Amino acid sequence: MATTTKSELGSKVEPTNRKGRASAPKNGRQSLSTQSPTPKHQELGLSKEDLLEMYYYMLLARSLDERMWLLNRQGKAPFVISCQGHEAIQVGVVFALERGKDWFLPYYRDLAMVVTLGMTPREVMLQHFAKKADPDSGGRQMPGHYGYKRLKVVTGSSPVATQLPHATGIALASKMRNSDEVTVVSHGEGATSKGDWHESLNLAGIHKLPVLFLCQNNQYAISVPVPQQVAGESVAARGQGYGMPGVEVDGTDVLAVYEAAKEAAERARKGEGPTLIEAKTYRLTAHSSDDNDRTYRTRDEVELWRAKEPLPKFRQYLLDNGVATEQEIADIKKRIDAEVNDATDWAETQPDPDEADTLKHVYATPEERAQWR
Amino acid sequence: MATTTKSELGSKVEPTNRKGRASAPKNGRQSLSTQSPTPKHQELGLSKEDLLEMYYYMLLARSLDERMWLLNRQGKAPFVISCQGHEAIQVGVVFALERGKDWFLPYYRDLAMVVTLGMTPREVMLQHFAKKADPDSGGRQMPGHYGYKRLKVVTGSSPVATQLPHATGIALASKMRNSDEVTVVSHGEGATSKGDWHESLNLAGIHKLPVLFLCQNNQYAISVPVPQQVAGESVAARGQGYGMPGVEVDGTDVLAVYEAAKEAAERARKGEGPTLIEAKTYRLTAHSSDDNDRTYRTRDEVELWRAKEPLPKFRQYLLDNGVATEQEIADIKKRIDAEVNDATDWAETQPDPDEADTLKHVYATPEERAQWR
Amino acid sequence: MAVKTMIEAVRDGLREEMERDERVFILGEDVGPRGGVFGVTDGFSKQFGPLRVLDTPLAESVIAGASIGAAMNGMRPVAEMQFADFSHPAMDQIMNEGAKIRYRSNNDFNVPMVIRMPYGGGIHGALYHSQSVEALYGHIPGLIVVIPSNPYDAKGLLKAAIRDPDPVIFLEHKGAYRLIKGEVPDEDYTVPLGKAAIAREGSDMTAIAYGLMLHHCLKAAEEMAKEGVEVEVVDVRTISPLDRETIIESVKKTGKAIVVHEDTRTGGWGAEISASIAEAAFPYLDGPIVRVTGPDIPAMPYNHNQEAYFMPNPDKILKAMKDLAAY
Amino acid sequence: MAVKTMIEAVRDGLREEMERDERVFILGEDVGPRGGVFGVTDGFSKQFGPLRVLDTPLAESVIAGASIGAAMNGMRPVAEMQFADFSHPAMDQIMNEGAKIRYRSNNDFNVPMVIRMPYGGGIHGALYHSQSVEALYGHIPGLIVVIPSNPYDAKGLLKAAIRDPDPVIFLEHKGAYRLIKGEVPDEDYTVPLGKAAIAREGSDMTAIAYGLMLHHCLKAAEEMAKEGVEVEVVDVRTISPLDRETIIESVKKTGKAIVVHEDTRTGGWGAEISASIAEAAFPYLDGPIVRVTGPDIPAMPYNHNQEAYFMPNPDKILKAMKDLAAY
Ligand SMILES: Cc1ncc(C[n+]2csc(CCOP(=O)(O)OP(=O)(O)O)c2C)c(N)n1
Ligand SMILES: Cc1ncc(C[n+]2csc(CCOP(=O)(O)OP(=O)(O)O)c2C)c(N)n1
Ligand SMILES: [Mg+2]
Ligand SMILES: [Mg+2]
Repeated sequence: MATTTKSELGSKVEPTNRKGRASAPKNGRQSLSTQSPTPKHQELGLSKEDLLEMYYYMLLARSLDERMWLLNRQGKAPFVISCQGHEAIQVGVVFALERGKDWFLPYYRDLAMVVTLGMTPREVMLQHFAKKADPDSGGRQMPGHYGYKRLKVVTGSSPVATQLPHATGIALASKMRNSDEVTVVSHGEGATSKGDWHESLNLAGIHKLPVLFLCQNNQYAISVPVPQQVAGESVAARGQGYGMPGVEVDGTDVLAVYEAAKEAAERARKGEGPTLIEAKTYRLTAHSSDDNDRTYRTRDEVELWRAKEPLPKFRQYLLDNGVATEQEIADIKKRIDAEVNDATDWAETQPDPDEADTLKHVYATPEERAQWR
Repeated sequence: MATTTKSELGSKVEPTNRKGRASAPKNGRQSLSTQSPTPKHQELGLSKEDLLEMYYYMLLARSLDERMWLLNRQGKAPFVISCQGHEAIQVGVVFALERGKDWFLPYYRDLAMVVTLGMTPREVMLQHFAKKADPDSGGRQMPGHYGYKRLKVVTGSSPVATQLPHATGIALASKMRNSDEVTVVSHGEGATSKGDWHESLNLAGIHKLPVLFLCQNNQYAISVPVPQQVAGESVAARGQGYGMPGVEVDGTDVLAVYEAAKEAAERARKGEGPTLIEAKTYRLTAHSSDDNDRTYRTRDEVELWRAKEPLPKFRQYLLDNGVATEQEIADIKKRIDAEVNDATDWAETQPDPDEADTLKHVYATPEERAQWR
Repeated sequence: MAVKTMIEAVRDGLREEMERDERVFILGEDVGPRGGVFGVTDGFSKQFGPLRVLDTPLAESVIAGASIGAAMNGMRPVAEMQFADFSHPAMDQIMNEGAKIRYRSNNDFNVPMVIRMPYGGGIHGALYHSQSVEALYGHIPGLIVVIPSNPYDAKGLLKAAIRDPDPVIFLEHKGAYRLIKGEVPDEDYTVPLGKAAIAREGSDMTAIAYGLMLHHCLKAAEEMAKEGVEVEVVDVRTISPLDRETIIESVKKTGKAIVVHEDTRTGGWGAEISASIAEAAFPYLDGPIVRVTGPDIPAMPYNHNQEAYFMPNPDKILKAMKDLAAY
Repeated sequence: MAVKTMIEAVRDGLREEMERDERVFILGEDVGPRGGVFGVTDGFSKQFGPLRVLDTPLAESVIAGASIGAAMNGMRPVAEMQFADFSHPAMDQIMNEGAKIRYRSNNDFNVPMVIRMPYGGGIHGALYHSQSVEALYGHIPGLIVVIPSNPYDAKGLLKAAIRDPDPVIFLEHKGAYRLIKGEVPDEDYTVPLGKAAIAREGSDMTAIAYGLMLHHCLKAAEEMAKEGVEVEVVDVRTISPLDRETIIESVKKTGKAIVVHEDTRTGGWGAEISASIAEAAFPYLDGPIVRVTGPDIPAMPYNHNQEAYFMPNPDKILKAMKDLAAY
């Protein structure tokens, strides 16, 4: 359906096979802030290139996100929903899995996840502007409703937690075919209140399905804070009730998330079943461009959390551990700014979907039906 | 709607106020089978009369249940669903609460619960024959779908676990009115797989609502055994994930159930929140008269469990501890046989609902609406 | 009398009912300090406290189910589904429980509950923030389904719904929230459930609609008047139980009927209205019963071109009216 | 050719498709060793193993949702809802997910899934084991909804459904399971989705029905024939997308239409059929479009008198046919 050619869409990230890598040490859970004799990333078997790539995607997602807000305020796009504050979680998880092999069911905050999986800046802007060539839905769904078949990113909707049963079914199919592909399904802590969340974890637990349940706990569901959302101590604490590990991890620490996700992916691949990861962070923006968060949280609270946010923290780690120089980091920023500008200018001029196409793809056409096997 | 007069329906059990009673010792969890210096029931502050009443209701429910099967086989009633094996749980719980004050949301196995709450044998047979005077639904619902306003037994349906959100809402109303009434909601272990189960425990946990979630785990959901139904070790183990105690208790031991329910009721009344009780027993009959359990479980397994079933166990306790003589127990049986015969013969001759009434009570009538406040 | 928007009328109605009856309380997602995502309960949390304006977990089934329970225990819950598109997880509680409790208990229990749902599109809400759900709920006996088209009715019907002993699904068109203004009396009043209204008198054709579409019909009717065709416009107001009498009376008078709704066509509420006419007014009909509706696609797209393509509007309605008049 | 019951035809169809395509698997409650509560999958667990005949937890939403996921990952799930009455908790997954995935992904993803649901009453199932749900699912674009009326169609339509790239809701009338018998060929065949059938030819009146009601219509039609009125009986077979062409053709020929279904009347599928006729065949109509349906009550009661009172039957249909013929 895309009318835009691949080259136009910019360079793809080629699937990286990380199978060779040493698995994470069981002891590790230490955060970027604490210093250690051997730097954390070496313990985890991550190279300098890996780390720079991680930083690149975190900053790319942040920059695209900021640009989308700008375009929204300029009246060029009716809606934006943000990944700001979630970048470390999303990038860390993708690096722990196998791009091109594993399945991903993101939710609307997972911009950093999908760009790390290979959605290009131009494609991101196509979906933001709801253009014909938008690879997610051809402009049919709101921004942030990802779905990219080639990247094994499964189409998602707006109703919260509906992707969890799909992930469970995808993993069930993997098990039936004895495939060692893993399915990552992502959601917020508000989604844990839904019946679909429970029914999915129970089914995955019973059949030891290869699923990574990724809860990105940013402390709010729109305006509702965790104490009014989640009974009990935590989301992670519910894992054992479904016969799976419930792992709590600092969601502002990309390496800590990578490590936890790596362990979960290995468990899943070995047929040892699902893992529930609760990655804790903070939603740095309002819920969406339709929200006004001043009605329910103070600026002080927001500022407090800005200080702990993932990007500066990782940047500092790269410098402290001699992974990157100020110059290298500045170069990454420059490269990203150029990519974001290019993507914006280019996508804005792309065609809208045709009115008449509104009626298409409700059912398979007779031709599609005839070819279906 | 009942055309039958109260006296005809037989003697009511008057609400018993147990507030005065000493609360159960925290240490106690011992089963009827083990002997103790002071008999268990005295520790629990239960009198001889209480125990005989308990035994009476357990045996009454069992006898009514057996009679319903007989009538079904005779072609006099199209359907029967059983409480056999669950009597100790249901009677133990009711005795731990306040009849006439607390709310009960039973499920279709809760015959012993509703008779202990005051539904008479004649009324039980009216619902079994779907007669006009059936206090549950006037013959509209299948047998086992209880609902008796005067007894604070809330109308239930067939879809599993739908009563849990209702119980949560009833308890929310109690909290809003600062009433110290407690709500008991009963269900099987299969019901724990439903989204409604999760959403209800979460809401009750967040607001510390006065609910007793009673899971009667009889090891099967029709044909599906627990390992394919419940991920993790147990249902009780999920309690803490909702910030409430999860208590596992021997469901064939009426005093152990009474003790657990008593503690839960006291917690709830004190505003300390809900409790999840998992009472373990075994379904002694097929799922219902429409089921054939030989397709999925062996007779040996069933026989094994018959040996552990609640009635003989409690009978033995009464004898061992000098609570009742063989003669007293025989008298109870005689009295029950007479009541069941009377109820059957009487109810069978009662009128069916009128055809024309089929259209009634979809909405309030204009008169009912005018009187509504 | 003061001129209010739809959203102000709904807010006033809710507040007045909560002040009038302490059994009335609100529950839903973000209804508390946030005041609801559309601001309907703005300021309520302060005025009535967090328990009477309860921010629930993100769980529609228990929002509906707990409302049913609270209603059976003496309260008057007014639940909010943040968007009608998100009410599907609650359909079991609404359709199988709330709707059936009076009947199945042989009149012993009843459920005095209101569930408010913002519905409808044209607001860049895409597939999951634009749906119309009246046909799904309207099909369920035991439910009362209401759609007001103006501020006066919105407030009066909401008050009637809250004071009614049976469960009411109260649908508010998001596109009408701020767009539609009208006079609303200051004193207490109700608008009876189950009664349609004649929004415009006419002798040549009957147009039947509700919600935002009612206004599109009125616009088209004014255009038709310029060509000498007087269209009577019926505002259904209560989807179910449907006021067939008012509709049939009008069609008997005009001989022609056009039904308009935003929901997708097949099995939409226009089907019931059309079938009721075909059954009861056949000898009076001078032409086919026409439906102007959204197309049979899953829901309206986000892209503005495609969203506009989906939505019925005065032009599309006018064209259908002209064809029918010419029949 | 051998004479089979409906239930045997469904069982044979399922088994043959599982033998033909290893991607086909069954999931649901008690479908394993128990063989389903109606015995449809009797012996399947032994033949295909526990993973391909998966006993799920008691959780309809994830049964539907996991089927959607498995379908997107190359499998061909055939889910069973134990009773149609229990499919409501899955309505979000079925209506908002399964039905909308092809559309919302702009044709990148599709959901080759079948969900079987025993439906209908007259079996002492009371309010929650007797419901008809075709109008609820039929209203949702993106879903294909099928109701076979005889063993030949049951097997052929089920095979077509399993081989179809889009989600199919396959409704089987419980009262017809053992009651309705018919010849079924031994060799592989399919019956096309989306095509109605003429079950009986006639020139004076068109009766439109499906499922068990089709047989009641045929009985009534035979009675009418004795009085010289030849009723053409249309078997809808696919509820949605609806084969309007076959229905309209017949009504144009006969000039009179009667629609029969067991579901409650208001907003039932008869409304859509009637409205489609009123729209497209108006000039050919010689009388009102009549509906014979279940009454507008929540669902049929358990007591046999009241259950019988609810159910449409040949006598009720015959009376309506006579009145229409006399019009
Ligand atoms: C079923 C459903 N109910 C309500 C909504 C409206 N809504 C959209 S996002 C959201 C909050 C989700 O919170 P959380 O799961 O914590 O994710 P976050 O936005 O915080 O990342 C709500 C209530 C929805 N999309 N779906
Ligand atoms: C939502 C729903 N799905 C399926 C059924 C069919 N059904 C009735 S009882 C039952 C098993 C319930 O098992 P459990 O909760 O353990 O209770 P038990 O019968 O064992 O006491 C099933 C599947 C139903 N009534 N409701
Ligand atoms: Mg959140
Ligand atoms: Mg059980």
